[in-house]
Amino acid sequence: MDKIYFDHNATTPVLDEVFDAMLPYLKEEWGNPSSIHWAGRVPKKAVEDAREKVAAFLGCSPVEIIFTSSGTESDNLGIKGLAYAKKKKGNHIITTKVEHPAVLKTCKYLEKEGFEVTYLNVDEEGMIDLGDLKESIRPETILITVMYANNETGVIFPVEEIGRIAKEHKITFHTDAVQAAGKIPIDTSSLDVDLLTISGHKLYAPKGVGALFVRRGTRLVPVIHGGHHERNRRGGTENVAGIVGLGTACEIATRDMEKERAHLEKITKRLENGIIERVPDIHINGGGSPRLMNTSNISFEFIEGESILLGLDMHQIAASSGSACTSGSLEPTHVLLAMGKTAELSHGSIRFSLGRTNTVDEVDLLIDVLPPIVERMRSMSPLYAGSNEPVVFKR
Amino acid sequence: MDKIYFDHNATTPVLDEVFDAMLPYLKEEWGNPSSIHWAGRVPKKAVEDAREKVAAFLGCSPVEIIFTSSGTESDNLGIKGLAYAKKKKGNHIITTKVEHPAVLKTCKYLEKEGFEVTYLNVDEEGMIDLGDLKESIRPETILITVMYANNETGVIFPVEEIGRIAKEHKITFHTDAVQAAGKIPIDTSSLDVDLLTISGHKLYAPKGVGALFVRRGTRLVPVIHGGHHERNRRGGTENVAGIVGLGTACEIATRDMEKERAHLEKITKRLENGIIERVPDIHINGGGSPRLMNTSNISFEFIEGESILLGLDMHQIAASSGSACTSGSLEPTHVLLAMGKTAELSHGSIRFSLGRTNTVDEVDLLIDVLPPIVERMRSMSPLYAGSNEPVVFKR
Amino acid sequence: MYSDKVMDHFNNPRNVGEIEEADGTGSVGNPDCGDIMKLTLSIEDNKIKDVKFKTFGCGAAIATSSMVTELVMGKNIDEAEDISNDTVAEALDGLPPVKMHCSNLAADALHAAIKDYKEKNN
Amino acid sequence: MYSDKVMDHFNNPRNVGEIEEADGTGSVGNPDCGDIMKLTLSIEDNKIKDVKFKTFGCGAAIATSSMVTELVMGKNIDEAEDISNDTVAEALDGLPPVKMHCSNLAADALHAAIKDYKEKNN
Ligand SMILES: Cc1ncc(COP(=O)(O)O)c(C=O)c1O
Ligand SMILES: Cc1ncc(COP(=O)(O)O)c(C=O)c1O
Repeated sequence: MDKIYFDHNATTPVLDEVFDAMLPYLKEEWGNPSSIHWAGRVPKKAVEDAREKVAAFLGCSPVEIIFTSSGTESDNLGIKGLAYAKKKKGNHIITTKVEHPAVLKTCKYLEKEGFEVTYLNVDEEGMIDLGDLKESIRPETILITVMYANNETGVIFPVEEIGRIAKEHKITFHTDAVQAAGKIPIDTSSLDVDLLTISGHKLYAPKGVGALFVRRGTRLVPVIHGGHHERNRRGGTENVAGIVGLGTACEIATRDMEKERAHLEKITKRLENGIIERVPDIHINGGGSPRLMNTSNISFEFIEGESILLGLDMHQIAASSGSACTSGSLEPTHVLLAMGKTAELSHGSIRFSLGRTNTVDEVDLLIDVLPPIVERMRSMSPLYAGSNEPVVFKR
Repeated sequence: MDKIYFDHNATTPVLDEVFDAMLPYLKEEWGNPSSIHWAGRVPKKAVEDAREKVAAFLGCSPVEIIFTSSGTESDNLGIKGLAYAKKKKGNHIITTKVEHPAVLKTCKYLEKEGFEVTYLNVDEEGMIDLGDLKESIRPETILITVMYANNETGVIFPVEEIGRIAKEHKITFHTDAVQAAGKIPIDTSSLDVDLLTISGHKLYAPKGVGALFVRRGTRLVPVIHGGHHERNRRGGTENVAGIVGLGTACEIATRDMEKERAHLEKITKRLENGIIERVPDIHINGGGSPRLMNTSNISFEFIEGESILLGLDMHQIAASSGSACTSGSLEPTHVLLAMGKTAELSHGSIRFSLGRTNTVDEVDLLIDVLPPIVERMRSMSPLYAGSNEPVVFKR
Repeated sequence: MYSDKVMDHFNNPRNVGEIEEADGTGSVGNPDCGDIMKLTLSIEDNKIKDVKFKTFGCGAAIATSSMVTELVMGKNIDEAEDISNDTVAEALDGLPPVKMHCSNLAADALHAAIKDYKEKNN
Repeated sequence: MYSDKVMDHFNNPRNVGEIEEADGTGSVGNPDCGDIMKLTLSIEDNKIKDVKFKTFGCGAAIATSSMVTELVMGKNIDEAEDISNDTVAEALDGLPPVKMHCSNLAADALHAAIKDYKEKNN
C-alpha cells in the first residue's frame, strides 16, 4: 500500500532539485560565509545568490531579504522587531483571531509588555471585515499584521486592500505569507506591504530556514542579537545549506507556479466534491471565501478529528485535524472557533492540503476509504442522531 | 597545492558520519515531527534520539535540552529568557568584556531595556579575577554569564568556581560553551551551571542548529514565540536534519574526545613553538592562562592581520584575525583590547585554531611559509623599527 | 504515538453501543475538550452483567472506553469502583502524556454510571 | 572579496619604501582603525619625480597605497591634487563596501604630502 500525503500545509518534502543544490554546502563547501579566506568565499556567494532568488520570487531587492531559522522566527522578528522600533510612536497593534500561533503568541507576549492588541473577528466563512479593520485603527496604531492566507482553511485575505489602508494611515503592515508563498503569486513591488514572512519547509525547501522581507527604510530591533550577520538584523552563523535550499525552492516555485496551480486546483476540487457527494452532515470550512487552491477543510458532524485521522492512517493516508488532540493543546483550533463553529465541529474538522506530487488516483482512493471510516466513528458516537438518546450538553 | 584549514573556531566541516545520519531527514523522512500521522513519526523519534545524545554529551537529562538555530540564539534565549523571567527579582547581570558578540550585544540590548550589566575586566593573559566577580555581586544580581572558553584566545575560564559562587548567592549561571564543547569534557551534572550554550557547526555538525541546556526548574521567557515546540520554550518547526546532525556530532565527540585532544595538543604546540622559534617580535595572546589545546592566538608586531591572512591565503592556508578589517566592524577585536593590548597588536593578531583532520605536515608547511610573509609585510610597514623614521602616534 | 494495545482497542473496540433500559448510565466529558463518553450498565446481584459505551473523542478516548468495559465486565460493583483512570491507562500499556488528562475519562464514566445505579436503587 | 587588480597591487606593490630627504611627506591614519600610511614625494618643477609608500594595514590599504603611487608618478602637482580616494578605488576596479571608508586613505596621504611640500616651499 502506497503512502498518500495530504498534509502539505504542515510540511512539504524537499524536492530533489533543492536537495541537490544544498548538497555541496553540507559536503565540501562547509566554510563560514563570514570568513575572508578561501573557505568562506563559495558559501558567502551561495548565500547571496539565494538572497537574489528569494528576492526575485517576492519582487523585491536582495537587500530587503533577511534569512531566519523559520516562519515562526520571521513572524517574531517582523512583529516584535517593529513594535520595539516604533514603541515611542505608539503601542497599538491590529491582527486577527485566526493567525498562526507564531503571530498570536507573539502578540500575546507584547500585550504583557505594555502593547495593546486588537484581534479582528472573522465571519463564518473565515473572512475579516475591512470596515472592522478601519474602525480599529487608532492614532497610536503602529502595526497591522494579517496573514496572507490561513493555514487551516486556506482562506485568502485581502492583503492589497489592507496594505492600502495601512499606507493611508502610515501604519506598518506585516503579513505572514507562509502558506501563500509558492501557491499563489506574491509581488511585494505591487503590494503596500512592509514586512512579509515565508518559511522554507512549506515550499519544498528543508525545515530550519525562513525569510523576512523588510521593505527598505523599515527599522527593526533584532530578536536575536549577535554578530554583523544579515546587515546587523539577525545574529548567528548562517544556515548556508538551508538558505541555498530556500533560494532554489523559490526559483522552482517561480518557474512552476502556473502549472502547479492548475493541477492542484483540479485535484483539490475533485477531493472536496467527492466528499460532499459521499458523506452527509459535513461543512466545508471557509468554502464561501476565496481559498488557496490546495486546501480543503471539512468538519464532520458528531465525530472527532483525531479518530478520523487514525482511521486514515490505517490506509497510510496523512492529513491533519483541528482537533485539540492533535495539537498538544487542550483547545480545539482557534480558527474554527473564531468562525463561530461549535467546539464539536472544530474538533471534528479535517484539513486536506494537497501538493505537487498528489495524483487523481490518490484522491479517488481517499474518496473511497473515507466514508466507511466516518460511518464507523459515527456509529460509536453518543452525539449521532442514530443514537437512542443522543447526549445533549447545555452551553 | 592542498588547502589547509586552521580556522576551526570559526566553523568546522560536517563529518561524513554526521552527514550520513542527516541524509534521511532531507530525503525520505521529511515529515513534520508535530504530525501525528506516519510522516511525523520517524522525524519525531529522530529529534528525541538526538536530544538524548546531546543530553548524554552534556551529562544531563533530555528534558533539559532545547534545540535552537545557533549558538547565538541559545545565548539570546539563555540570557534574555532568564533576565525577563527574573526581572521582578532584580535587574543586574554580570558578564565579562571578552564574551562573544552573541552575549555582549544581548547584554547591551538589555541595558537599553533597563537592566544593569557589569562587564568584568580580564588581565593581560585574558583571565578574569574571581575576586572582581564576587565584588560585583549585588542583591539584585540575577544572572552571571561567563563563557566556558574564549573563541579568540582559547582561554578557559574557571566555570566550576564561578558556578559555586553563583550558587552560593542563588544567582543563575549561564555559560557560553560553544568553543569548549567537543574540545574539553563538559559535565553539567558536576558543574553548578543552570544554562549552557552549544552550537552545531563548531563541533562538526552543520550550521543552523544549536542547543541550550536549561537545568530543570529554570524558568525562561521564550525569545521566539509560537507553537508548542520544545516544551513551549522555542517556537518554530524543528530543523530535523540539523538536530540529528548535532546529536550525532555530540555522540562522536563523546567517543573521540580523548584521542582528538592528544592529537590537537601535539600539533598546536608544534605550530606555536615553530612560530616562536622563527618569527621575532610576536606575542602569544593568553599564553599564560589555561587554554583550549587547539587554539593559538599570536600578535605580530608592526603589521596588520588581514594582510597576513591574504598572504597565507596565497598558500591556500586559512586562519583568522582579530583585525577589524576581517569582522565587518571598524574596531579591532574587543578581546585583545580588553587584555590591554594596543590597537596595533590587536590588529596584528592571527588566530590559528586546529581541528581533527589537521596534520603535522600541514603545521610544518605553515611554519615554512609564514616567516617570509611576515618579513615582507614588515618591510612595507611604517611602524617597523627597520624603517628610517618610524611613525610614532601619540595616544 | 499510541501503544499497540491502544490501537487494537481503537480498531476493534469492545462493547460498543447502548444498553436499552440500562440499570445505570454515566455521561462525562464535554465538547469543549473534545471528549464525551456515555457508558451504560446492566447490573444483577451487584454484578456487572453487561456494559456498553459510546464515545465522541480521539483514539485514546475510544480505546480507554473500550478497555474499561473489558475490565469491568462480570466484576461486582465494589471491584468496579476501584478502577481508576490510571488503571485503565496502565491496562493499555500507557498513554501519551498529553492524553493522560484530557482523554482518559472512561473510569469517570463508569463511576458516574454506578452512582446513577445506586441512586436509582436507593 | 577583492578584485584581481587589488590582489595584484597587494602581491606586487609598486614603489614601496621611503625617499630619503623627501620634498614632501604625508602620514595619515591611526592605529585604532588599523591603517597607517606614510607617503614620500620627490618633486622637481612642480612634477612628481618619485613617490614611495609604507603602509600598515589590510590588503585594501596596501593596494590603494600602491595604486596611488602609480597614478601620480610623473604627474604635476595640480593633477595629483585632483586625485581622490574614489579615483583610487575606481582604478582598482572597486573595493568591498566595508573597505571604502576605513582603508581607502591613500589619496589623503598624497594630499598631506603635497601640503607638506607646499608649506616647506612657501
Ligand atoms: C564563543 C562563541 N559563542 C557564540 C557563537 C555563536 O554561535 P553561532 O555561530 O552558532 O551563532 C560563537 C561562534 O561564532 C562563539 O565562538
Ligand atoms: C501561516 C503560518 N505561519 C507561520 C508558520 C510557522 O512556520 P515555521 O514552521 O517555519 O516556524 C506556519 C507553519 O507552521 C504557518 O502555517
